[in-house]
Amino acid sequence: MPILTIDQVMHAYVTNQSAVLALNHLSLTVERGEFLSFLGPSGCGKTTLLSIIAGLIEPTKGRVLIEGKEAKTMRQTIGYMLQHDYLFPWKTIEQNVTIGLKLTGKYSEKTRKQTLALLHQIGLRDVDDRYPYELSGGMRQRAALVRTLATDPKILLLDEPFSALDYQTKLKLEDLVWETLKQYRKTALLVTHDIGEAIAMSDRIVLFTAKPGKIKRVVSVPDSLKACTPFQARQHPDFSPIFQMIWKELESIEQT
Amino acid sequence: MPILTIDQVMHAYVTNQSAVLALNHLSLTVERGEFLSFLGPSGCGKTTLLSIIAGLIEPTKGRVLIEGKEAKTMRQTIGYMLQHDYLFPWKTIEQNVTIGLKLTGKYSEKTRKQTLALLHQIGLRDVDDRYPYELSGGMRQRAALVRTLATDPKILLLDEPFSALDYQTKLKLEDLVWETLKQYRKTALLVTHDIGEAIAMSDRIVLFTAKPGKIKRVVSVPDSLKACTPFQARQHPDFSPIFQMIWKELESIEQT
Amino acid sequence: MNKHEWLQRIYDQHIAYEKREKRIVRFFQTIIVIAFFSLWEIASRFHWIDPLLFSSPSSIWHLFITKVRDHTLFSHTTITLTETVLGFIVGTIAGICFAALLWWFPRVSKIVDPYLVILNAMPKVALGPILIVALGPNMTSIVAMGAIISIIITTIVVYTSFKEVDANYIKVLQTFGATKRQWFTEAILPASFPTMISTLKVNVGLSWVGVIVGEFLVSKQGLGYMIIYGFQVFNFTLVLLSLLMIALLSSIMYQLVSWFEKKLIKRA
Amino acid sequence: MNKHEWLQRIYDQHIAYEKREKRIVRFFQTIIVIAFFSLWEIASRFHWIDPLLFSSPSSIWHLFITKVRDHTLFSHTTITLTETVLGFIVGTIAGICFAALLWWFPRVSKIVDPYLVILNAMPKVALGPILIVALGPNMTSIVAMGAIISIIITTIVVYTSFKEVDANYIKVLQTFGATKRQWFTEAILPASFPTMISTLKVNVGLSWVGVIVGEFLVSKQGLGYMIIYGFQVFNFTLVLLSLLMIALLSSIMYQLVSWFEKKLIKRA
Amino acid sequence: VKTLRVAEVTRSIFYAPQYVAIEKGFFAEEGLHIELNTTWGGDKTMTTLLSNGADIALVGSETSIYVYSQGAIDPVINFAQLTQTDGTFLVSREPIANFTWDQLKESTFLGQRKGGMPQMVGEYVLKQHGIDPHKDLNLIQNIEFANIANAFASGTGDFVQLFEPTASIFEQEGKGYIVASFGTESGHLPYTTFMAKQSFIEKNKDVIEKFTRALYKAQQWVQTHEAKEIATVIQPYFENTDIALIEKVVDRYKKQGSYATDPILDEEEWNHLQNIMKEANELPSYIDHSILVNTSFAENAQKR
Ligand SMILES: Nc1ncnc2c1ncn2[C@@H]1O[C@H](COP(=O)(O)OP(=O)(O)OP(=O)(O)O)[C@@H](O)[C@H]1O
Ligand SMILES: Nc1ncnc2c1ncn2[C@@H]1O[C@H](COP(=O)(O)OP(=O)(O)OP(=O)(O)O)[C@@H](O)[C@H]1O
Ligand SMILES: NCCS(=O)(=O)O
Ligand SMILES: [Mg+2]
Ligand SMILES: [Mg+2]
Repeated sequence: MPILTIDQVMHAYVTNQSAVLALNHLSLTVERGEFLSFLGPSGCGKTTLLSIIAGLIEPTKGRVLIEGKEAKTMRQTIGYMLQHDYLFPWKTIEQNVTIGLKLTGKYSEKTRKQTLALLHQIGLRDVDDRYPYELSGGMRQRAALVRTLATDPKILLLDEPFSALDYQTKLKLEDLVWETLKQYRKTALLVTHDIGEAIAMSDRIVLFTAKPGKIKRVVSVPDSLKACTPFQARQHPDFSPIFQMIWKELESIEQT
Repeated sequence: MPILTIDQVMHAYVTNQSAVLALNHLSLTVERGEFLSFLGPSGCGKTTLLSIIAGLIEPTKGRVLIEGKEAKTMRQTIGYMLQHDYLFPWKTIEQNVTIGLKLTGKYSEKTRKQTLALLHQIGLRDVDDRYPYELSGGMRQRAALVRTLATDPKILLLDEPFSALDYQTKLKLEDLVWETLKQYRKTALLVTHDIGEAIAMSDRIVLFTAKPGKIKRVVSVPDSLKACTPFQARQHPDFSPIFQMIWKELESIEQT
Repeated sequence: MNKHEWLQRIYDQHIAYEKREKRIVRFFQTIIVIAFFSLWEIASRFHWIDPLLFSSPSSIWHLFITKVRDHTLFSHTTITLTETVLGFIVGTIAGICFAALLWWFPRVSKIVDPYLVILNAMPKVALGPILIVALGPNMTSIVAMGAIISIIITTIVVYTSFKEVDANYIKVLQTFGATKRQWFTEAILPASFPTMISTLKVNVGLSWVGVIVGEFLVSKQGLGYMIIYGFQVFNFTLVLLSLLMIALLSSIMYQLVSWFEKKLIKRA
Repeated sequence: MNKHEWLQRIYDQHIAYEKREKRIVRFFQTIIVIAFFSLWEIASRFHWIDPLLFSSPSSIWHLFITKVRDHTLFSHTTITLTETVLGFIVGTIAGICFAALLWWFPRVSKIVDPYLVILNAMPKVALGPILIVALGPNMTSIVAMGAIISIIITTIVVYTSFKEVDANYIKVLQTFGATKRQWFTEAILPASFPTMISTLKVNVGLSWVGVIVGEFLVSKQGLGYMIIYGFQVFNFTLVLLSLLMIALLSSIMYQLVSWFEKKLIKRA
Repeated sequence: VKTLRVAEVTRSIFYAPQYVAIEKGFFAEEGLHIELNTTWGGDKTMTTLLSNGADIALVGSETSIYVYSQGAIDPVINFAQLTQTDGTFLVSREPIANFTWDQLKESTFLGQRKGGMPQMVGEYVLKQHGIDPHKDLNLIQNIEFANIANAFASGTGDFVQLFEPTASIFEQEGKGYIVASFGTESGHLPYTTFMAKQSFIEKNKDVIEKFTRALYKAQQWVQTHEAKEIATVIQPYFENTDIALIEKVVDRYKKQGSYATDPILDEEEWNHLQNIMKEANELPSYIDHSILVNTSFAENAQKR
């Protein structure tokens, strides 16, 4: 059974001025452990789709099933990471990364220790009692990752998690996230604008058309690239052709 | 005679707490028509250097000569473009792009026409009477480029002009800026964090050490890459080796 | 059913829902007004509250009609409105000018800083009597009271916003060799426009406070005068009518400024 | 000369310059105070101004000493301070509670919106007499005046900041299945903390205004009473002493809140 | 025509002769134009006069004593008296058939604010009747003038000291009952007087004389006319007040002789005022009649 089934999902945003279709007849299945990237023009509904999968908004039409059950009832199995870290500035790093545990009632000395261990493992040492403003952008995004992973979700939704970082930090974090997810065998959906990032990190890339979002094409990444870390993949000879192909595909989407 | 000579420049920022050295014994010469990129860790003094060249701040020690004259007296020959567009939100696009002409007293029907023509040529049509908030990030950055070029400066200083844009827009603008500068045979200094961008756009790349900024190494880009547009260069087989080399160089700078 | 029809139906549902919501809100708003005034009327009729002290909506209404007929309400209102608008304009403009001065001369700003703090913290209404001594028992004092109450806070807020203008706008101007005067007219002033407009909103309220307090002290006409005089002759209907007029007019002025703000700031 | 010595020298030059600058500023500040008070004294001595109306620094000083000796100044000040602090606390807390209520029940917020606008625009000082009727001629009325003047603006400002809390913080909490109550305690409330603290600064000033106006209306003690009594017996020295005390105390309270603000908000 | 700026302490039927003088054209006959400004409260009125905001002030004579004892360079001189008794009444919450002042003992008494003439006369009268205002009853003196009536109406106090027309309104509405007049108890004293700065008087002797003459005419007119006629004349100054009420109040003041019949402020009245102030511990120092009162204008006015 696929871990995630998106079945004929449509979503319309209704304001007092008009009703706008954001997602149009969208269907997709994702297998356990897969890493998918979503690429598409701005405003094509990628964030909307993630919110629906996370059970935060209800699709106007269609269903989203996680392990065969309604998404809304499965919130606990999902971790969501946003573009900016959205660490709570008034909480210490420890309080920030354990908030999920507390809210879901999973907080115990054991889970707390595990979470802090993960924090250290990911390269954040001696920051437990610091406040977010004392950390650099990259460190904050790492803490946000730990917060998301702390509740042990089965599916990770990553909404442009690297786009606010500078180039080198971003490349390094890509590797880190990729390795962490592989290690814990998580299923992940990544939204990005960076074609290179999509190719480097994922198993399949879903290309969206412009408003209303619809799947234009699903591109499978060659096994040769899948095997490498994102940084290596960017240097791999197979990288350039697939980059060119996706670039042209997106160009054609934007022109329509 | 080189168009720009930086001669043993040192700069210290003095606050009530301490004096911090931002630039340390920096020397460099740039020939007319050259395109240089500055790469280096955050806070190493790149923006400081540009401000000194633009004559906006006086170096604590050393001299900057433009065509052999003191930088402070040569402000008119320099165009400066910042990370964000800094278009004035209360002015229309036309008022924004012609403000330099008005302030330098070069405003006339002729220069106005020329500037608007450049605006159109660069892909901004029918926006003369729009306000900046009505434009997308990429369009705004283009307008900022036109504003900078309008006064016909000899040297262009570009301080991370693409870093706030999304990936695809950025690649497209790189090409556009590169072509425009080549066409008008401008000298340009580009600050960036993106190694790929530096390689793709420039003739030489200057690597800075961390605080205080000092030139670690100057890398010449192979002619094969110089000949291509930035987009093509990124796909070029010669790209990857030089990228790897610079990456390692920067890694080593950051570790020290 | 095609996509457009489907969207249209969703939209219609939404609009229907919104309409219902709006009706509910309007309903309760109306209920509150009606309940308030009728309870007041009934309580007054049945002497649950003292009609002498709390009057009643009907007597206020009758007085209102009488005073509209003989034009006296109009003249009192005009006086107070004039004073408020004048106080408001003087306070706002003077505050902005002071702010410009402080911006232009940073050393002056450093020097006067502690005095500004004191003047700002000082409850200006306490200065009323001094104003009478200084300016005499006339409209000037009242307008001055309306102005003085907003001048310091305007200075501080506008000056702060001048200082907070993104230095990069100045940097852009500097690269074109702009003078300090041009920094001000091309960047500082327009960039602070939104702040200035929102100070206006505060100033409207303050000017009303100043003028009413001023009219309490000296006046022969105006809504503040009507209150004081109403007390003197123990005519609370008059007092309450004045209070209602003040509430009405100050709300209208406030709404005008808000509307003005929305019109001007949409591009920020 | 090595790099460190060089930097040290630059630093020393800067510090020397800063010290000089600071001295100049202090100098002018002192000059202003001295000039102000001595001009006042001289003008009063030489009858350029009416010493009856404007008193003189020396008489104020003598009165101050007398009143400190017989402890009356202390008791008046304590009364006013107590009222102000109480009014301030009541107004602030009640305002925050109302804001929480409006946030929790969006429909209530829509319903009361126009009434809030009216109440906000209304010059609250005009309500003083109504308070006396409602609460009696005692300290409660004065504290209520101090509270009422800040309650509406606190409600509005805090509610606005509740609404402006970045929705993504809520999104983060939602992904962990948080309840609405948890949204409030975990995100809305702490995120609005800075706004609340800066409302405090405004409220300090407003409470002073409310209490002084309140003391004008009913009081047998307090700095506002000293002003009124001083006027009644034409002892302007007493009036000015009270005004100076008010200026001093309100500035101190304001500085306390500012200091508190700085301590708490540095992490934002 | 000479314009005179007059600041009156409050707008009250108690000052009926002043409005009569304006309305019946007595000032105009003397070639004077009166610009009347109400500066609510004795403090503000006197401040207005001192800061040259008015030429003439109508206010209680005690203010001139306060000002003088604070060391005024240019003292304020009383030159014409308008009212000669206190203007307040004792109002009780419950009707009392046979009132005696003893009944005030142990009660809560809502008096006027400290330092003002009504308060001092109030205390004096109580003492005259063997009552110690600070021991024998619960005295409330902390409420501002305009708010005393509503404090009583909203339930504070058993007795209250009120001006007109409030006292009559209370009686009409059954809120209270006038049981005594402080005016009849107080004896004659300069309760409200026209005054001006010495320097102004010296420079404008003729104007002051004309002013006093016009006032005297009005005082005589008030003496010789019915309350009803007086009420009709002064009604424009009391819009929103029922004419019947005005008439009633005028009548009450007229009957108890509150309106001075001539502008002369004699020495006896002056000393009586100072005694009352002294009793109330508000007299800074004793000031001689000759220093702060100038009766020559009033005397001249009477001669013609
Ligand atoms: N709350 C909302 N109300 C109304 N319209 C909305 C709302 N949220 C999103 N939309 C609209 O729905 C469309 C899809 O939005 P969405 O945020 O999902 O796009 P996206 O693909 O994530 O864009 P981006 O790449 O810029 O993040 C957009 O056109 C947007 O304007
Ligand atoms: N106005 C200033 N006052 C004090 N120190 C400053 C000032 N501007 C910059 N600095 C310090 O000088 C150093 C160099 O700053 P600069 O902005 O030139 O770096 P940069 O290389 O442009 O950094 P980035 O890549 O983050 O833009 C930094 O350590 C910075 O903290
Ligand atoms: N509401 C009046 C405020 S103040 O300016 O007097 O402090
Ligand atoms: Mg999105
Ligand atoms: Mg920089």
